[in-house]
This record gives sequence, C-alpha cells and structure tokens, in this order.
Amino acid sequence: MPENYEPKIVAFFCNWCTYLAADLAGTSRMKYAANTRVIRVMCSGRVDPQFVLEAFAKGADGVLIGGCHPGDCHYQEGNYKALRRYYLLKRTLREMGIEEERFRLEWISAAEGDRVRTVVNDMVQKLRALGPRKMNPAIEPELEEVAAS
Amino acid sequence: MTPEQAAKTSKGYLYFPGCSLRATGVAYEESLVELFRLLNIPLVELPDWNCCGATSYMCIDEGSAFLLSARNLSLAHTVNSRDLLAPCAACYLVLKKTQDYAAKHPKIRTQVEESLARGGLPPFDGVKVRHPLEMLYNDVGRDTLKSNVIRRWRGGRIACYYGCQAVRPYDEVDTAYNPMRMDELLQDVGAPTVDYALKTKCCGGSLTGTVHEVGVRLNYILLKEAARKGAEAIVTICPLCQFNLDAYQAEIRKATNEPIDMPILYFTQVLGYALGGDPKKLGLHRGISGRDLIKRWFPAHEEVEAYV
Amino acid sequence: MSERNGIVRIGVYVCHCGTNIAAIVDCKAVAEYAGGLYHVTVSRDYKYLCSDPGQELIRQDIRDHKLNRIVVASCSPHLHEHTFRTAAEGAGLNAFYVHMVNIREHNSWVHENREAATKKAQDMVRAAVRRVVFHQSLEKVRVPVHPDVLVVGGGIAGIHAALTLANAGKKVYLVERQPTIGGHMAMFDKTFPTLDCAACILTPKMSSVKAHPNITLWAHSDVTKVEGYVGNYKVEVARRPRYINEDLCSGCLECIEACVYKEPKFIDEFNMGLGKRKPIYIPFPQAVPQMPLIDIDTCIQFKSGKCKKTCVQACGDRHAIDFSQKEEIRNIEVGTIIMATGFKAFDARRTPYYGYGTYPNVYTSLEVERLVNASGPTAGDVVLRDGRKPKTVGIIHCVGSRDEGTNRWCSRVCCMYSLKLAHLLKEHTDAEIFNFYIDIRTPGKGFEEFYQRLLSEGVHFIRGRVAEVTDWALDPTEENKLVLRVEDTLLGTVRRIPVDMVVLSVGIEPHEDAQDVRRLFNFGCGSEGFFLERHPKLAPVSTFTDGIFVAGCCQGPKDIPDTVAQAGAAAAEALALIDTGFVEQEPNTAYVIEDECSGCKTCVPMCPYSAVYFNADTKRAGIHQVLCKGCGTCVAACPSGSIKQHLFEDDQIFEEIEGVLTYA
Amino acid sequence: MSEKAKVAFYWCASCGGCEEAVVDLAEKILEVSAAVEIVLWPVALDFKRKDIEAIPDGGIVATFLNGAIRSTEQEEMAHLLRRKSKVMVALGSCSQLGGIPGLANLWDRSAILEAVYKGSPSTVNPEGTTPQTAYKDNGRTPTLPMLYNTVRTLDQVVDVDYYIPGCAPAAKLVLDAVETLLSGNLPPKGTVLAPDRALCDECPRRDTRPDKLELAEFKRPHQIIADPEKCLLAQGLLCLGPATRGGCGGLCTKGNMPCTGCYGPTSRVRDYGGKALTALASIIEAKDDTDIEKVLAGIPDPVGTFYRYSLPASLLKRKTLEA
Repeated sequence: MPENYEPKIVAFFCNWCTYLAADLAGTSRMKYAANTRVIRVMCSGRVDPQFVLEAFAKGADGVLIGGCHPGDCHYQEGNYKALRRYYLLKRTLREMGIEEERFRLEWISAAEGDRVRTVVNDMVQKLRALGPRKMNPAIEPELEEVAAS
Repeated sequence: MTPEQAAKTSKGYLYFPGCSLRATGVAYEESLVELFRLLNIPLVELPDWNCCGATSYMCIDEGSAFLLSARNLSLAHTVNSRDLLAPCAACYLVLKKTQDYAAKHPKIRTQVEESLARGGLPPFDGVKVRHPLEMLYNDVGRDTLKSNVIRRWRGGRIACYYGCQAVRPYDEVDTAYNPMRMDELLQDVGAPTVDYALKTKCCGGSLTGTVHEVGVRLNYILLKEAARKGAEAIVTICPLCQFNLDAYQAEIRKATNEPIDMPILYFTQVLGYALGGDPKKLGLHRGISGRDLIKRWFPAHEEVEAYV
Repeated sequence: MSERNGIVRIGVYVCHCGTNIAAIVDCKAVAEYAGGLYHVTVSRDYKYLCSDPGQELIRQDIRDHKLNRIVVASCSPHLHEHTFRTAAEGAGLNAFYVHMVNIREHNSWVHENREAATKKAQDMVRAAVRRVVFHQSLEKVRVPVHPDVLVVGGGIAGIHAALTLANAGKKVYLVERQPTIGGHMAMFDKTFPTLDCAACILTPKMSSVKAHPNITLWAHSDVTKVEGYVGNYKVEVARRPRYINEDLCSGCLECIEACVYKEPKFIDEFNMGLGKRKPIYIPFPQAVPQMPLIDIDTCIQFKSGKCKKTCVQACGDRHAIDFSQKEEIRNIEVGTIIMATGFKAFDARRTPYYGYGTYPNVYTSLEVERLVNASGPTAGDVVLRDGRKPKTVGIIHCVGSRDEGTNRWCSRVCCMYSLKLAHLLKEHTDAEIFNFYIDIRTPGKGFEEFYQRLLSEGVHFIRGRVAEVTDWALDPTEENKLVLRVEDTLLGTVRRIPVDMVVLSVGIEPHEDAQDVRRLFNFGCGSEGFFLERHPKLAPVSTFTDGIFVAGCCQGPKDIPDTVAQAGAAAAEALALIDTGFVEQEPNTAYVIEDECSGCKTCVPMCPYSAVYFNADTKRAGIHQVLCKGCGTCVAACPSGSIKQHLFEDDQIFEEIEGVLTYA
Repeated sequence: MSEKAKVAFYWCASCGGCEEAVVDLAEKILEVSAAVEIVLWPVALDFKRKDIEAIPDGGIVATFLNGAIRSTEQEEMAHLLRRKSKVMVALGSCSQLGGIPGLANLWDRSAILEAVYKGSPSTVNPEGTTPQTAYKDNGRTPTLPMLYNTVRTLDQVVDVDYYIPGCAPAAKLVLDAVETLLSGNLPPKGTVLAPDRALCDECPRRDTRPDKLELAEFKRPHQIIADPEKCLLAQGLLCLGPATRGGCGGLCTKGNMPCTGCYGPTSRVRDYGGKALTALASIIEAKDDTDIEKVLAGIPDPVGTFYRYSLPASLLKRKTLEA
C-alpha cells in the first residue's frame, strides 16, 4: 500500500436528510476525515446505478449513499427505491471484484450530524484497512518464453 | 409452564458456585441445590471453575480480572449450550460485566481471547449468564412455583432485600429502583412482604471488614428500617448481604441497646421450605441471628401437608 | 457541449467567510487553482461574498467579463443559494447558472488538516466548474397559494396563531385533539413572573376563537391525511364523535346535572386525576367549545344499553344528545399549515427514585397547578392525598430534564414555575418550602427579580440533585415523612430533609406520537422528537417542508411569552405566503423526452405524487410539471435514459463525479 | 467494376452469427453485391491479408467488422482495415459492446486457458498442453496469435464511425446500413444505425404491462409457462426490453422469450447494465432488507444477466483482479 494512502469517497447525499445532517455536523463543528466528496441529489432515489459505476470506474475507493430513514423520506418512498437498487448493485459490484465495504448506503436524518461523522470515519477506516482498489490486469499479458521443442 | 419454559428448565443449568457458596454462604448452595431437586431441574456444576475475581480485582487490574472471569465463561462455552447460573451477586455481576465490556470494546475482547487461546481455551461468546432469582421468575414461572407449594407459610412478615450488585447496572435480574420479583415469588408461597425502601441500598459490602464502623452502621440502618416496617426477617439473594446482615447483629445490640435479632434468610431457603424441602438440607440451621424464630417458622418435624 | 450551450465563461468565487473558511481552507490557493481550469474566465477569493460588496463583485464581473456561469464556493446552499442566485439575476444572468460549493459546513468546519481541506475544496470546485458547463437557463414555476390556513393544536400557540390570521381576514381551520382548546395553559393557576391568572388571560382568547367568523374550530378531532404541497395542501380531518350534536346543543350543561350518576365518579383527566367527573361531562367550566361530551367507557347507555337516559330527558326538545353519532370525515384545502401541537409533560414514573406513584404525597407540578387553582378539584385548598395539610414541602427541579438517564435538555420553564409554585404553596399553606435545584436559570424579563422576591419570602434553596425520595426514617423527626436525600453542593454534605409533600417539577417532552405526526405532515424532527425548524436562528418557525410552520413547545421547550411570539411569527410567515399569492417552485422537475420514450412504464409507479403518467394515446410517459416535486427517482429508474431532471441532469452529475475524481 | 465501391467484411471474436445476418439478406444480397465490390469476406471468399495491404489507405469505402477484439491478430486486422477504410462499421453486439465473448472479462487469460485446456470436465489433455504464441520446431518458429487478458470492443481499439447492434443484427438493419452508406447521406459519426427507443416501443406486449407494475418475485423462463400475449416482465420474467434498444422488432418477445439485451443501450445511457439493473430493482415490491434480498435471489447471476452482451463496453469494463 502506498504511504499515506487516503481513500477517496464519492458521497451522494439526499438534500433533505443526509445533506442537512452534514450541514449540522458542520455547524456543530464535529471533526471527521476529509476523504468524502459530497454530491447533492434531491433524494437518494435519484442515485442512478450508473453514477455509482461511474465513480468506481473513475477511481473512487468508495461510494456512500446517504438517505432519509425508512418512512422518513421527503418524497415518501424514494429511499426504498434506493435501497432496492443498492442491494442489486452491491451484488453486481461484488461479482465485478469490488469489495462490499466500498459501497455503502446509510440512513442519516437531518438531526444526526454525529452519524455523518461516525459513518464517514468508519468508512474511511475500513477503506484504509482494505487498501487501494484492485487493479485491472494489463490487456496484453507479458509474453511467455517460447517453448523449445 | 409454557412449552418454552419447559424446554429450558428440562435442559437444566450450569452452575457456578464461586467462593462464597462454598464458605460463608454454604446455606445458599444447600438451599439452591435442594430447591432445584424439588423442582426436578438438573443443575451441573461447571467443571474446573475458578475465582470470579470479584469486584475488588477489577479495581486493581482490569485486564487480569476480565481474563479470570472469561476463563469461566470459556469453560462454560466448552461444556454445552446450557445457561450459566451464578447465584452470588458478585460473581453474576463480574461475569456480566466481562461480557458487556468485551462486546463494547474490541480491544479487551482481543486481549482476553488471545490469552485464553494461549491456554488452549476457546472464545467465550454466547454463554448466557443467569441469576437464580430471574431464572426462577422467568424460566420456572410464578404459576409453576405456586402449584408446587405444599407447606403453608407459618412465619411472619418479611422484608425483601436485593442488594446492589444483582440489579445494577444490569437490569435483567430486576429493576434497580423498587425491584419486586423476590417479593412476588415469596408472596406466591404465602409469605407477606413489607414495603421496604432500602431494598437496593448498600449493605456495606467489604466495608464491614475494612472500615468496620461504617459497614456495621449501614447494616444497622437496613435492619432497623425493616423492623420499623413490621418485618420480622430479611430475605436476600446475595451471600455477602446475607453475611453482613446476619453476622453483626450481636455487635449492634450491644452498641445500640436495641433488641435487634432478626433472621437473615436466602430466598431459596424460603421457597425450598414451601415446596417441602428438609430444613436441614436447606441449611436453615446455619443462621446466626434470630435462631428461635427460624426454628418456629421452619420446624423440622412439620409434616408436609397438601396445600392447594 | 459548447455547441449546445454557446461559449461558456465561468466565474469562480471562493469565500473566506471571515475566518470561518479561511482558517482551514487556503481560499487563495483554491481560487488560483480554479483560475487554471478550462472555461474559467474569472476566479477570485473574497472575505464575505454574501455581503453587499461581495455580491456586487459578482455582478460587476458578470457585466465586465460576460460571465455566463457562476460557481460560489462558500457555505451550504441551504443557507445562501437564494442570495447568490438573486445576485446573478441582478446582473441579468439566469439564476440557474449559479452553482454553490459547500466548503464551510462540509469542509472547513469539519476538518482540521489545512492541506487536506484545501485539496478537498479544489476537488469540489473543479467538479462544480465541470458541472455548470451543462447548466441551462430555467424558469421558476409559480404556483398559486390557497388563502386558507390549517392550525393544528389549540393550545395558546394555536389559539394565538389562529386569531392573528383570522383577524387579518384569513380563513382558519383550528383542529384540536382534546375535547376543548386551551391546552396546558388552561390547567395553570398563575403565570410567572407576573402571577396573573392563567384563566383570566387565556379564556377570553378561547372565547374569541369560537366566536370568530373566520375560524372553523374542530375540537375532539384528528388530522388523518395530508397531501399536496406548499400553497395547495389537501387535508383530511376525522371528527371523533362527542355524542352531542353541536348544532343543537345550547351549552346549558343540564344534561350533566341530570346524569344518572348523582355524584361524579370517574377520573377527571383535566384535573390530573385529582378530581372526579361523570360519564357525560365538560372538561372544565370555561371549556371551548362550551359543550359536553360522553365517555363511552363509563356511560351506562354505551356499556349496557339499559340506562334511564336522564340526560336525554334533561335535554328535552333540543335533542342534542345522539348516542348513534359516528366519526365524520372532513376534507379541506389549505395553502399553509401551522403546527402547534404542544408538548407532553415528563412522566414522573420514569424517575422511580422520586417515589411518584409509590408515595401518595409525591405530586407532579401539573397536579399542584390544579391543587392550588381556585377552580381546581379542591377549590384551591392544598390538601394532601392522605387528608393532611402540608407543613413542609420539597420542590425538586429538573425532573426528567438535564439528565442523562431521561432527557438531556433543559425544560426552560421548570425553574420559573417551581418558584411560582413555591410562592403559591407558601401563600396557600404557609408551609416551609425547600427548592432543590441544579442551577437557577432566570434569563427572562422580570425573572431574576422574581427569584430575588422568593429569596426574600423565606423559601429555602438547596443546590443539589435529589438522590431519592424515601420513607425510611432514621429518627423520630422523620417518622411519617417523606425524606429527600440530597447532596447539598454548597455545604458539601449529604442532607436528609423530611417533608410532608414533594413536588416534582417535570420537564417538557415531545408527544409520544410526534414522529407519526410529522411523518403525516412530511417534515423533520430532531433526534429527541421536537419538530425541526429550518434554521435555528434565521428560520426558527419554518420547516424544511415549504408552507408548514411550527410554533410553541412542539418545536422545543419554551415559556408562554416565547410561545406566543413564535405563534405570531408563524402566522406572519403564513400571511406573507398568502398575500404574495403564489410561490415560486424550484424548477428541478423531471421531464420526459417524448420522442425517446419507449412507453415501458417503469417510471409510472416510481412517483408517489402521481405526477408521472402513461399516455395511452401516444404510448409515451409524461410528467405533470405542477405535481412533480423533483425527487428524480423516476429519472434514475428510466431504463432508456429518456427522463431528465432540471438542475440534476445526468450529464451534470456525471461531470461532478468525474470532477471530484479527476486530478488536473 | 473499378468504379464500384469497395467493401470489406471481417470477423474477430464472434460466433459467426453476424455473417449469417449478411447471408440473411437473401436475394437482397445480389443487389448489394451488384452495387459493391467485396474485397474481403473470410467466411465466404478467399482473399488474403496481402490483398488488403495492397489497397491504398482509404481505398475501401466501408468495412463491416463483427466480433470483439481479444487477440493480437484481431487487433492487427482492426488497425489494418481501419487504415484502408473510409468508414468503419462495428457490426453486431460483440464488435459494438464486447458481446458474449466479453464475459471473459470476468477472468483473465491464464484462468481461461486453465479452464478450457485443463479444468473443464470434458477436456482430455493429460500432458496439460496449452496454446503457445511461438513454437520452435526444426529451426522454424511458427507463431499463433496471442489471447489477451481483456476483451475489448472495436472502438476501444480503433476509431469507429457507425454501429449496427444485435446478436445477430437484424438483416434489415444491415441492408439499411449498406444503403445509407452508399447513398452518401451519412448520419453523424458515432451513430448506432438502429432506432433510439427501447424495445418496448416495438413489442406487441407493451399494452398489457400494468401502469403500476411492482414485482414480488422474479421467475426464470423454465419455471412458468409464459402467457404468449402478456408483458413478460409483468409475468415476473427478467425481460430487459425496457433498457434495450429496439430495432429487432421484438424477435425474442414474439417468440415468448424475454429480451436479454443484445441491442445494447440507447444513446442516452452510459452503462447498459446499470440501467438494466435499475429497470428491475426499481419495481421490486419488498421494503424490508431481507425481503428485498429474497426477491433478488431470483437474479442469481447479475453480471451475466445485465452485462450479457456489454461487459467490455461497461463503465467498469471488466472484473478487477488481485494485483
């Protein structure tokens, strides 16, 4: 693992719960790891699986989706849609060699600033332990020795 | 008895006596064994058990204290899947605390597990630590107990004293404020209990040995208030409480000139007698204080009578 | 992209926010970095961008440099997005070409490492720069606001809000769960610190509610369904049966007199169980609506069907009593909603060490309010449950407040009402009174003066949290007394204070069903269960759901003056919306590109608002723009990428993702 | 003859089905062959590599290349044909998206050789012989093309002008494409020469799909006798029609089989599998975590299902392996 390896996490936070929770963590001056890059969406239900795939394709070490707690969605049920996609996508990613810890869905309400802190710190810690992403093999394998007759 | 209760009790329990039940608290062990025999519940002593460390070791060296206690849990884990019964409140608390801390602090867990592994012992997960009061209340149940009563209560009123360790900080035995389960069980066998505000107040613990005056005064308060509420005896669930309350009454009489002479019993003795147990086998002859009363309340020659 | 959107000229502005951002993020470095990014024409850092000169700086740049995209890296968009959009509009740029990067709440305030924070800010700015290239000019959607208002809860907050709105000529529906309005305030005897009689100042307001032509009062009713959005809420209210026809009842109350139960026999809820009532009853004499109701759990007619029905005889020709009354459902349309659902007094049984429920002479403060009240169950005579008159009283502050074991927050009122009750109990009984407090908090107009007055009245104050209330006696002075064991932290010693009566000054909690209620209305709650305001300082009566406002203790503990002030503020917010006549909606709606849609219908069940529909003629999906709330769930679901969302286009989000992950 | 447009057909990693699509032109092929001069078509005509090398750069009007690129030989030929052709057309799923051979991207070369030449139950290879890229034999060193670790789409190797989707492409699409190219009225570069709407648009079952379809479980075709009229997805079958570009006319769905997605995504989609996944996951009824998992157990092979034809073209392109 390279020295001072810092995982990069793309976080999709819903506008009404988790984004506000992250705002609250800020106004409460809670300190947490600087590894996330938050992309605001109106609802966790807006997170197209393509966004997650794109993030991983472009080298993200982890993707975090933050939504409202079940039953608390600002749009009633968008978070359930996110949940269903999450499970299927997680299985797909696993088969593509992306470890489970790298993709996470968390319900964090607007009042749970502290949870943003703990979830981000926890994820960063787990990803640090996991190390950098596995590599794609070179397209062209190293030529083997020509066998003698 | 519900099918779940029956399944649980017929399987029986592992039993961790600890040091007290083999020394000052031998009556507790005797009455517990007799009571379980009467209820036809198997009780298997944990093989090769060791000192629980008690609370004092915790204050000196937490790491070693946890290990001491964890060894017993690990042994219990090895034996079989039965719950582990710890009648002594100190043993009970220390075992629970070890599990709790290991669950909450991975570092403690790892340390303890590594040490256990060096001794060839498996991890200590999954053993359920139980206290007989809560076990009788939940697993046997009030109805079963009541239906097994064959002796009428001939004694007076009783103050139920729970002490501190069985109900704090874990509340599985009963709540820390005004616990009632022992009261209910004793009422079920016919013994009237009094409202006793000091149920979970301090008995002095080891203070009776270290700062003697303070320890004895605490016992004096407990005894006096029980008497003031009309109780003629105190019933306990902890060997240390029983010993403190029982042993210093003569000293208190001398110091206060008050005629305090009150039997201090184990709840297992009262329950066991009601279910037809032999007073001797229940260790009822071992009490120091209130011996006359004990003799009157629990006569050995008393015929067992049908009592429905 | 340039073909689609013309020549892109981006201005990037990095705000120091004083030292709030600049202390951790190297704003200059971020601005310099942004200056080197493709499409960026101007890049600056500035002390306070939200200030007038800051905004003018942006406007001037738009004019001077023909900027057509603006990226502002500062605080949360929830705080200042509107500010910067408006600034851009001031220079003739469409508001939706502005994008904010949150480098304060999400960065400088939560990070400590300057290098990492600066790097993160640069990543986020880069993402925004790439994102805004794909921004488009959008029009805000205007939606008319229905002028009627729903006020939920008829305590002092709801009453004041309803009257304020009604007096301004707006039609108000006031829905109250209890059979009468008045709330907790109606139970109080006097109010601190002025000691004016609660009933004297409240009951006239209650009567005006009933009499006001603009107010429709539905007591004994529940809101059961809420649909719609700001300006256009559809609300269903269930009116539980009182078994009294409100149109026919004259409020003479002769039926109560005539009930077959000659004497009141059943627990009287309004008097906290200290008094009794009949099966047909009115909660208290000044109740509004002035109308009895029948409790079906105790009424003989309901229990056996074999009552002589003397009440019906007494009612006579009015025929107001109707045993067959059923729940009625009313549907209303309103534009705005004010939540004033109040609080629940802390249940003293949760602190068993204070003996409430064990020792009869332990009272809660609300019970004492009734006990000292001249119209209470004892007509103001302070007699204990065992018939004695107290010679000594202990008042324990902060029961269920400031306590890790129960509630951590301060109730904000128990200091002052404990002082008030001390004064009243002294006045009524001349007893010796002990107040047990953690801290005395009197930060209100006239509050500290009231405290000084109590000190001079000879009330004792012992600083310390009471450990327990018990009946064990150490000596004869404690016989038949309740003993408070407390560490007097000023003396540094443990004391035992024997008293006849204990008053538990209980704290303020959210209602048990607060979570259900706010889900019904679809807005947020704090973790403790109080309704969450949009901003603790700048939007204290707004919620995150537009058009729904909060007032009173449902938002958090507060006293009557603050509650009334908040209720007025909530009414004013509602009025502002109504008088504007319309709301501008964020144009973040989803839309179908019809020509590309295959009509697969995957999107249709995604929408909880039925905004997405399938057009059976064209065989294409469509989205009602007015009904769409902009969650984007259908966009993420569309399997052929034929639904898009303004402000959250796929391209914009992809650019953001790539932006935060690309190292330039 | 000399004024006739030169056209080449070539196949790389593919099954030959696309060649069939050309043959499927039936009598129309005569019109095509009358209009053009075929300079390369290994499946049907005997031309050599040197023949192509002899053609000046840009001398071929259009090359229709089917198959993915997974060996040195395929890569060389792709480059050669690109150089010689004005227009390069990726023909069929393999060439456009990687196709079925693209699923090899779940492994690497050594794992594949291991499985094919040693591990598979039907293999008898006691000496454990595996293909060598060169072999010294009596002073000669014959060579074989080398298999790559990763399968690539044609456009990941050379510049591609147009795509004809499908496994195999419908004959009509091939014909239309040829006609379009010959007409000189060329669409924008990068265009997929098929409709840009999803399959549902041309599926006769569309109207039977309920407006609000939510599924409690997924079924596999052998588990039910599918109703021949009703929307297959509404019957619980994993039909990927909503995510898949149309153009085939619903060949599979008309045959009572669900769409498996060979025409790939529409132009607005970056990752076919991501969208296919959302098309199904979004309409699951369950809310509870364990219930959702239970429903998803009905999709036992998500990558094989969602990326059956498009793994190399997906955003992730292949499975990552230990470094």
